[in-house]
Amino acid sequence: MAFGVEQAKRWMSIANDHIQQQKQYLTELDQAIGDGDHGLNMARGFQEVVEKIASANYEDLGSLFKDISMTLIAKVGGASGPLYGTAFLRMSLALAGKKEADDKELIAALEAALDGIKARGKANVGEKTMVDVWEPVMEFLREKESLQVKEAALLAKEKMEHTKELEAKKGRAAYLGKRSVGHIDPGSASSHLLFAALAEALEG
Amino acid sequence: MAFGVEQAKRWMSIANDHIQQQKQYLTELDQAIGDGDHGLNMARGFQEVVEKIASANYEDLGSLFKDISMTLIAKVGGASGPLYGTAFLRMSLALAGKKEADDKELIAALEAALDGIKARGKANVGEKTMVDVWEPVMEFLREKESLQVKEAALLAKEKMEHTKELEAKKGRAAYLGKRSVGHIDPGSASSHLLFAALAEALEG
Amino acid sequence: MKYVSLVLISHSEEIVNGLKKLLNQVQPDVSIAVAGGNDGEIGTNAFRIKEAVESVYSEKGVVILFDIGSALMNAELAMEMLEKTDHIAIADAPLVEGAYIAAVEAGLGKSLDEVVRACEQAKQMVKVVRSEVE
Amino acid sequence: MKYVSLVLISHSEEIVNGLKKLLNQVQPDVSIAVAGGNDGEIGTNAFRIKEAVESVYSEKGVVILFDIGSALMNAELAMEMLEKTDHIAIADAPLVEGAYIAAVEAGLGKSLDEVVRACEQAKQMVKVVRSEVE
Ligand SMILES: Nc1ncnc2c1ncn2[C@@H]1O[C@H](COP(=O)(O)OP(=O)(O)O)[C@@H](O)[C@H]1O
Ligand SMILES: Nc1ncnc2c1ncn2[C@@H]1O[C@H](COP(=O)(O)OP(=O)(O)O)[C@@H](O)[C@H]1O
Ligand SMILES: [Mg+2]
Ligand SMILES: [Mg+2]
Ligand SMILES: [Mg+2]
Ligand SMILES: [Mg+2]
Repeated sequence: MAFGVEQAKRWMSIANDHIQQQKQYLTELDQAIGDGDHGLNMARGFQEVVEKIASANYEDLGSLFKDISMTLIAKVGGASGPLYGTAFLRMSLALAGKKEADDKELIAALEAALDGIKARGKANVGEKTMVDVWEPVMEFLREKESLQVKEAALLAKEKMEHTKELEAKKGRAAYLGKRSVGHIDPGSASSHLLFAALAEALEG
Repeated sequence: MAFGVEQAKRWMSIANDHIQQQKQYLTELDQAIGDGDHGLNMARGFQEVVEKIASANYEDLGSLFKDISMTLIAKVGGASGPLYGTAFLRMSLALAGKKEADDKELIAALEAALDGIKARGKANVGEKTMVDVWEPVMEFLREKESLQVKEAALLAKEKMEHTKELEAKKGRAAYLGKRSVGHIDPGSASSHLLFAALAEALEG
Repeated sequence: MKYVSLVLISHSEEIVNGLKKLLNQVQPDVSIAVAGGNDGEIGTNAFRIKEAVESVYSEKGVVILFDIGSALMNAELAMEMLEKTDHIAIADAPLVEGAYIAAVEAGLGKSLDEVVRACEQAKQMVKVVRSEVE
Repeated sequence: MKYVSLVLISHSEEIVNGLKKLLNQVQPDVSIAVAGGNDGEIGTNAFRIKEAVESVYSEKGVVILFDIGSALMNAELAMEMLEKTDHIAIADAPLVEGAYIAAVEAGLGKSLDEVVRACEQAKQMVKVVRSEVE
């Protein structure tokens, strides 16, 4: 399966559609255990992303993901800004100079994205953050060595739902301690939307 | 020596004259070891005090000093606001119902004022605050049992100058630690002006 | 009232106005009053503090947080001017970080004592985790 | 530059604007830059933090103070985007209280390390002395 600039743009475009649709949902999740802006943050950031990349021509995947990263860093505002911003920045480094990425290369780039999220937020699995979606999904893809994106998206959904049972140890929700249990982590929900969009972009 | 409403008003009026004249000086002292507003704070507060009490008729010293206190609390803004505000509030309680105060009564009222300053600021002698003027002056008056205001004013001046050698342990200047040594404490300077004005009001 | 209320005192009106907005976003249900500045200038004012406390007072409790030294003197003076002070506590906590925790805890329905204790622990909070090279 | 500079980061523009005014009154000679909010909303922005640091940078040093968690992530991201980071430190200190001490210490001509150490001790500071009945 070839992943080039066109596929990447489609990924972002579908992700943005999902995020705009789920804006209220993401906000409600964040109202329960955060400050209620995650929907807004993501909607603002990804709207800018698709506008920014729509018209531009990209020679390689690296420069496309660089633009995505910079736009998110500039526009998102919340914790998810530097986190997703760093994720896409690491992807852009991993894909620099590449017009297309094969399965292995894209998986490596997504792996770099996860490393970026962990470096930025210093969170580990089990701390009720987006890492609780990214880490098991990447483990799965790493093992498969092929882009089984549909399965990855399903796993992302499952892991997102699993965050409900966790007590937050990082981010704003950590202030709630045990009272954060019983709620889905907003960043895990938006991460699930990103993996779902990737599946649609590549399968569609 | 009778101390009635007229004398008290004269005290405030002379004090205000001194403060307006020394506004720049008080500010410079505060610039060196604080935030540079003591001249402004005192000038604003005492200007309001004289305006407030000038036109009003007071049945007793208590109500006059109550007005002085409330005006300072409302207008001064800095630490000196609640400190002098509390001092005059305690005086007003000590002089409640009295049309005139004899030496002993006025000394007791000033003693109450010092207690108020100490209760409010929790400072002791040697910590480079207005207490370093008030406490020795009150010790002197307590011992004399008569209002030797000229001598009290001279002592206030001496004690004010002595604050130069002290290291601040209370108030903003305390943040400077040893670097506060070598500067006169602004609140000690304004306290000296109050005692000097009292001497003039009663001797003149 | 269901929740403990907050009073935020600062020498700067902007600081407490901004802080209030930040907390409202996190906890819209907790009542927050501010007393910042003095007559538009840098400073604090006991009467304004008193009014702020009265405006959010309930028997559930009020936590007062302040920025620096002389604000405390005016807060204590305000306390002496208030009629009821049973359910009012001045917290020994950093203004912004303490208020954040206080708002969260208050929003969980915690008691006055619990809110005070929690926000006073803001001091122990490690803000920057230093693992590797710094 | 003679003095260590300060960069103040908050989710609220008002908080850091007010804080800067408060510190300028105490230490007019210390350079202070702010990065508050994101596009006028509550949030932080790594690019604005980067610009703030650059605007007051000198080899004497820059101390960065921030309010809550995600501001730190953006501060660290800004650090990675900066060319020179040798003389820049992020302080583990309460924003308002730490910045006050940092401004005083910087104004005394202290080194970057000394300023950082001093303002990190803001945590140990007792704000409310509890002697008698509370
Ligand atoms: N330290 C961290 N590491 C990983 N993810 C984090 C961290 N802190 C927060 N997050 C993620 O960010 C999400 C919140 O994003 P958002 O609401 O946009 O930011 P903010 O909390 O600053 O308002 C959380 O649900 C969580 O998934
Ligand atoms: N805790 C205290 N006890 C007694 N006096 C104090 C205390 N703190 C400050 N002061 C006095 O107040 C003076 C400063 O007043 P001012 O400049 O008006 O207030 P601020 O420091 O709030 O700007 C100091 O010079 C000192 O004499
Ligand atoms: Mg949020
Ligand atoms: Mg937010
Ligand atoms: Mg002052
Ligand atoms: Mg002042």
